[in-house]
Amino acid sequence: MTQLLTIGKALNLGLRRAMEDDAKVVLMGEDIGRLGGVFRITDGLQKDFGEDRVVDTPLAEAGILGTAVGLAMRGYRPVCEIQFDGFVFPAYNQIVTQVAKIHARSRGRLAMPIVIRIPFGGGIGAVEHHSESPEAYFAHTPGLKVVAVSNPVDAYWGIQQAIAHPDPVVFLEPKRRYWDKGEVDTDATPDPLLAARVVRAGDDVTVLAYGPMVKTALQAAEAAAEEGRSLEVVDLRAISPLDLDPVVESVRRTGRCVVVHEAPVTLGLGAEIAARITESCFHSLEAPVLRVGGYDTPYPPSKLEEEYLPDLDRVLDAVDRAMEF
Amino acid sequence: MTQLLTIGKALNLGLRRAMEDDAKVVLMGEDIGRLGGVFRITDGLQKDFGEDRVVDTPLAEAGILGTAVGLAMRGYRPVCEIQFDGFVFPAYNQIVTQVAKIHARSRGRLAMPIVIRIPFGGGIGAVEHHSESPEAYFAHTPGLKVVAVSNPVDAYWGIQQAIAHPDPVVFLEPKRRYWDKGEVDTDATPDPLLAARVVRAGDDVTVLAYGPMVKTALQAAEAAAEEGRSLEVVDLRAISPLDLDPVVESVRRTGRCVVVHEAPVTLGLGAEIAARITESCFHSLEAPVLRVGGYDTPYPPSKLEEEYLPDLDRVLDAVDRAMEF
Amino acid sequence: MRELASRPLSAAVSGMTTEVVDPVPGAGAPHLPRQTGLVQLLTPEGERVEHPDYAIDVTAEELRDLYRDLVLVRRWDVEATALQRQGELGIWASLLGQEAAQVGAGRALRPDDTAFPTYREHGVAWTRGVDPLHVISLFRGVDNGGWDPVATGFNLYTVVIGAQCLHATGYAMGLQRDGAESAALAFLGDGATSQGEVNEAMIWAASFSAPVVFFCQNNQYAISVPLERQSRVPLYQRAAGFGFPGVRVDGNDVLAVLAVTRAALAAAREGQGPTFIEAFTYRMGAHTTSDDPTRYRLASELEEWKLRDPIARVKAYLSRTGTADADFFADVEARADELAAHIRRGTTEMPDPPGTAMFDRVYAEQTPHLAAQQAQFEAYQAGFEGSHR
Amino acid sequence: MRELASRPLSAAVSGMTTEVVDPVPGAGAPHLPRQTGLVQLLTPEGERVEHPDYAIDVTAEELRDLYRDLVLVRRWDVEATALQRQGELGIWASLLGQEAAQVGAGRALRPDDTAFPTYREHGVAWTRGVDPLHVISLFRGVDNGGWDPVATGFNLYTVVIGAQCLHATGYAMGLQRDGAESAALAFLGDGATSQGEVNEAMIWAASFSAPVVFFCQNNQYAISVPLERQSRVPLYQRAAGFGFPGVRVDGNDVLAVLAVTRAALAAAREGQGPTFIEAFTYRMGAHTTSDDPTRYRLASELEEWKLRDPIARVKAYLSRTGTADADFFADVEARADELAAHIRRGTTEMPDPPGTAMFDRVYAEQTPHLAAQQAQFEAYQAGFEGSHR
Ligand SMILES: Cc1ncc(C[n+]2csc(CCOP(=O)(O)OP(=O)(O)O)c2C)c(N)n1
Ligand SMILES: Cc1ncc(C[n+]2csc(CCOP(=O)(O)OP(=O)(O)O)c2C)c(N)n1
Ligand SMILES: [Mg+2]
Ligand SMILES: [Mg+2]
Repeated sequence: MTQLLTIGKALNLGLRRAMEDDAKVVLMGEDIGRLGGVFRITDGLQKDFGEDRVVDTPLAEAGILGTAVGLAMRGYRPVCEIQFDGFVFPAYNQIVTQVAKIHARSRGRLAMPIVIRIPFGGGIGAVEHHSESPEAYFAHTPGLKVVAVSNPVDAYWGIQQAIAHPDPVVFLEPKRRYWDKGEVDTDATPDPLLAARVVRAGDDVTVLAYGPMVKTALQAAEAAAEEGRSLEVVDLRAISPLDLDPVVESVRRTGRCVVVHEAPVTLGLGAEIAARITESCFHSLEAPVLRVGGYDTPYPPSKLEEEYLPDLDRVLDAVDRAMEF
Repeated sequence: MTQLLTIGKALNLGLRRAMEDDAKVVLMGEDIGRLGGVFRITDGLQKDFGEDRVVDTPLAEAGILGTAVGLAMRGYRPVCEIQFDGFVFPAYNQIVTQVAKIHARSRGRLAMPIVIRIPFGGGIGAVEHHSESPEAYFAHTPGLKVVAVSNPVDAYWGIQQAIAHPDPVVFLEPKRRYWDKGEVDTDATPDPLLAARVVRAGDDVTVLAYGPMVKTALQAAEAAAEEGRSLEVVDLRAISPLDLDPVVESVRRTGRCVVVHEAPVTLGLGAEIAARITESCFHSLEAPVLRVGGYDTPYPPSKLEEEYLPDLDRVLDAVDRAMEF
Repeated sequence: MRELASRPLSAAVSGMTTEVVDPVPGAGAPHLPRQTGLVQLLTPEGERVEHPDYAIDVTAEELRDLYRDLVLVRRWDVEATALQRQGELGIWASLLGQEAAQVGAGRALRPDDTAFPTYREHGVAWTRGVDPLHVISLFRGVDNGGWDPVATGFNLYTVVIGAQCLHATGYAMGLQRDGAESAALAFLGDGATSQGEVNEAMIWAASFSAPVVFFCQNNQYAISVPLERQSRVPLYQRAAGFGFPGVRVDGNDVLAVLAVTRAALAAAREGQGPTFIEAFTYRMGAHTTSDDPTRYRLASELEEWKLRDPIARVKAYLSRTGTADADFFADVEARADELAAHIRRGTTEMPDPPGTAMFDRVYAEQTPHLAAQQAQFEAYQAGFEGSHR
Repeated sequence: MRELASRPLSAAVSGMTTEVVDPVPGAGAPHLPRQTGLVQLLTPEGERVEHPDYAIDVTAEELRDLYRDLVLVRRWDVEATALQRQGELGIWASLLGQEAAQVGAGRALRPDDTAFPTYREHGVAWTRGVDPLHVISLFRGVDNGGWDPVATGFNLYTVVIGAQCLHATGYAMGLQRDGAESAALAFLGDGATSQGEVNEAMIWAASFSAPVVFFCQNNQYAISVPLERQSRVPLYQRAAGFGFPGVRVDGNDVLAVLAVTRAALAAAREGQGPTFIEAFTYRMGAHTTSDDPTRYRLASELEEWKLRDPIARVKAYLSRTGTADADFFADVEARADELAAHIRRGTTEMPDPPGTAMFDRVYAEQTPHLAAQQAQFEAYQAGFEGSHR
């Protein structure tokens, strides 16, 4: 069956289906129950599944992740909502020293099928700490998996796949795209969770993006096409581990690559991708891999976020620079 | 006056001198007072400066950093010791959301001259969480500065410079080299805190390292020289912001670059450096920038750490690969 | 579904047996006298009542000043909410219903004390002389903290729940080292009491006997989550477990809040260590303008709390006792209108910051790396000169 | 310099007025009866005393078993310390002096309960049937947790202070959802009580009435830092602030610990929610083999505590009452020798793990990325085949 869904609603339906499929799935988070979450992603779920499966937690992110570890040890599959990206840090110790390491520490005896849902990124005119892009902090941490969705189809399937996945998954939701709509076939066979996907074919430059920036990259490709320039756009989807096979294939063809993300450029995902792609495609590259990202400043007050965030023009600017190199 | 000092003792003397120079310097940490710290870096300081300036804190890293913020607001210069690298994460929220942002948040009205001392890295045969290399987590965070010392001279001067520095500094100490000795001229004029330094000149390959890996890189250069290969070794010293000018100069000459660190390769400092150097030296590079680092696994039990950590041979292996590219 | 209506609200405000919990003898600082009820000095009906331990002597003028504060602060809040609705602010966190808690606490401070607010303490900001437009500029997205925290003794807003409690404690440790006879006042919400860092702050404050007072506005909700999820026992009791006194005050009674906070601050300044104050109050509006409280609480709850309005009771008292006359009330209204106009005009005329502002002040001195990024940014922006951007 | 000698140690153990702190009526679970002193059932001199609330009925055989546990656990510890000195272990965290607290707590568990240890609970490991060599393999650096936490009901050691308290609480929330009549037992030290996460665990446990018992071994020190830095009031009082009972027990009295922990676990299983137990004890050795306690405490302190040795008092009781004879004691000694030999042989013969082990089990299924790294690693290692490596 095909439905026109926003990303937010697709997540809601995906969560619902995951909960129906597996009674061990427990949602935890601040305000996710009666309120349905500040973005309403869990709307109606507590009403239907009860307070034991959709848990309004105390206001403590370490508590959310730490008790999720214990629930996982008891055979549950906790799905933790972090209300905003900037509030994941109180839970950082549990995530980095426990969630990420327990499978290895126990030599595989203890599974950690925990999903950490984080609405991430900027562009919604919010106050401080509500627009962060913390993905690199997690991607640098062995033991975690990190994915970012960019559209309703991946939202619907991705959340279910993340929940069914045996390892801990940091699941990044592009909050400013929550209201973007798309057709979702709820009977289809989804793409694998951890695979990149070419979302637009092209020949001149390979543009990589994930989460909210996929739309931006596609807009840039559209605009470039009008000027006769052909961009290949790859939605990375998997941030850790990266799936660079289709990227390498693409860059070997185009010889040029631009990576786009909202996170600060320094040590953002673009750094890793540039290093890896340069190593894999050294003899094919006509230009260095160029990075378009947030500046190396704290996320600015919202009146400045349009200047801070990569947009279509900044992507095209990098494309120009890659072409001229 | 010149003295033969271990890195540990040089830090101890540097701290002492900083405390003598500025009555606002306050040391805080677990076991740093009467015990003098588990590595004795603060040995004797509480006895001489009293309990108000060398504070044995409750066992809570967020507390250490959070109260340090308050002390800084009151005009103090807190120097926080994190007992081991793996225990900085409970303080991560304070570091990333407060320490790093308050100067910008207050438009410069509130200074945050906080030093976060972290004995980091492996190689001491310790149990879990005592051998981590968390520098990339901090270097990806705008608002922080990050340095790593590799020798007694930089330890002695660097800790004083970091304390006198107006911004927050994550000060990484190479714990397995604490007992390495060197001559320190305590009357000399030190190099700037945030500058890279060429520690061995060479022509064939530029090898970059910081902290404990500088010694390893120098050993590799020594061994390579015997085989007639000339490595230029740069001690990066400043990890954030990076000082890449001397590196660019060097790589333009050698055409080859290898970066070494203990942290996992993925999104380690090598990623950023590879991306930046490739952009700056694209037309000079004979080979991609190669990275030698920890594997993308949790730090292993100590019986395996020799295999996990980059050593002379792994550096030489990368040098070979760079030469053969 | 949990029964909202069963919540014993009235009992909570009037009948509940609340006592200062004394720590064990010799430990901590049992400076606040034992009491036998929620501290209240002015009833919801505007009756002045006495409390054996919290006598307060306020002149007629002080009372009128407090009333004026309350009214102006509410007016500011109402105006800001309206401005948000009109698209002038990104968001607004209303203090509606919490005016007495904030004005009472703020007026208890001495000039050399320092307040560490959350994001809702506009009433305290007012008492510290912060220009409302500086607070509004944050919610408009112009900056992340527009006032001078040092000059005002009012620290910047802290959005990460609870982080400021450790800052206040550390600042208080600094006061100790300076031999200053001042105190730090940390604000927090009921929800914040669950954060590890907040509990660490109390542990540190106790351990170092730091001159800090924790002022918790228990407004019954953390966004949608009712107090019961955070604690099954009254919050003020938390303090005893850490070894210092906790006290519960009627947060809608400006006099009681003033008296209790003054006493706690005085004790802190005198070296008696921390106190935890639970100001029992109610968030009469939404959590923020983005929130819809009808999804999680019944309208009847709000109706009940309206009967305990923090401003009405002062007005009733002033009127009935003849402490203020019609002219006074008219004057206050006029000033409120002026303030509203000032806020409205100031907001709509507030200029956007220049794009380069984000590169400023990241560090004490701009790094070469950031200077290069700024130069790139400027060159890039210049490329659009004359175009639609 | 603070005066070490002035610490009222004896008062702490015998005379201190310690009570279960009742939370306010109706909230939490005041299931543990009120008492008027440190719970003790066996005095340091080996006298059996009664406690009105913690009667315990132990058979002669059970008593002898407990004694055997205590002796074997101590012998294990002594042997491991020796092995570390000889370079066979990287480090060892000695439990010397805490045997009764650990054996008492461990023996209070039912098979279907689960323990969440720190890094020092070798005595609890013993009661759960964990092979000492599996614990030793961690300190030798062979792995980070060598036993099966599910099969043994003994979770892996957790080195990050306090993190396991939240795990235990979450696990207990799972037990609730399963309708299991079992409980979780979280171990923590006195220092750990200052970590935010530990306090969050108590807040969660209270909020959800989770079947978890927090067992705090107050051994007076967090490495070098004495208890006073963490709390100015007795630790068991912390619980009341969160709304559940706290109780202090003589941690060197295996019977009292057994009785109190049994009661708390029973209450948890029956749905009465959490309890906090402070086992008042002393770390007779160094923090770990890397530590030098002479830098921060006086020898006389240790001498005082030796008089309260947890094993001596059981032996005195067994001997004096004729519950055990010379043969029994000889047999225990023989078993201890056997155990020591087993540990020594097993340790020195323990093989190193293969280098590839670090690529295993990072994820449930190895990722292509890690497989590639492992392949590189293997190829690289193969290059040294036959060489010195
Ligand atoms: C660490 C953190 N987690 C989550 C949030 C999102 N958030 C903002 S306000 C709030 C509720 C706060 O409740 P309370 O402490 O009672 O204060 P109140 O808003 O009622 O004044 C939450 C969950 C946050 N700001 N910081
Ligand atoms: C988060 C964290 N910070 C610091 C340490 C280093 N450390 C290891 S044990 C210890 C003291 C623990 O004291 P306590 O909780 O009393 O337990 P004990 O060792 O006395 O059994 C410290 C500071 C750690 N393991 N984890
Ligand atoms: Mg609230
Ligand atoms: Mg201890």
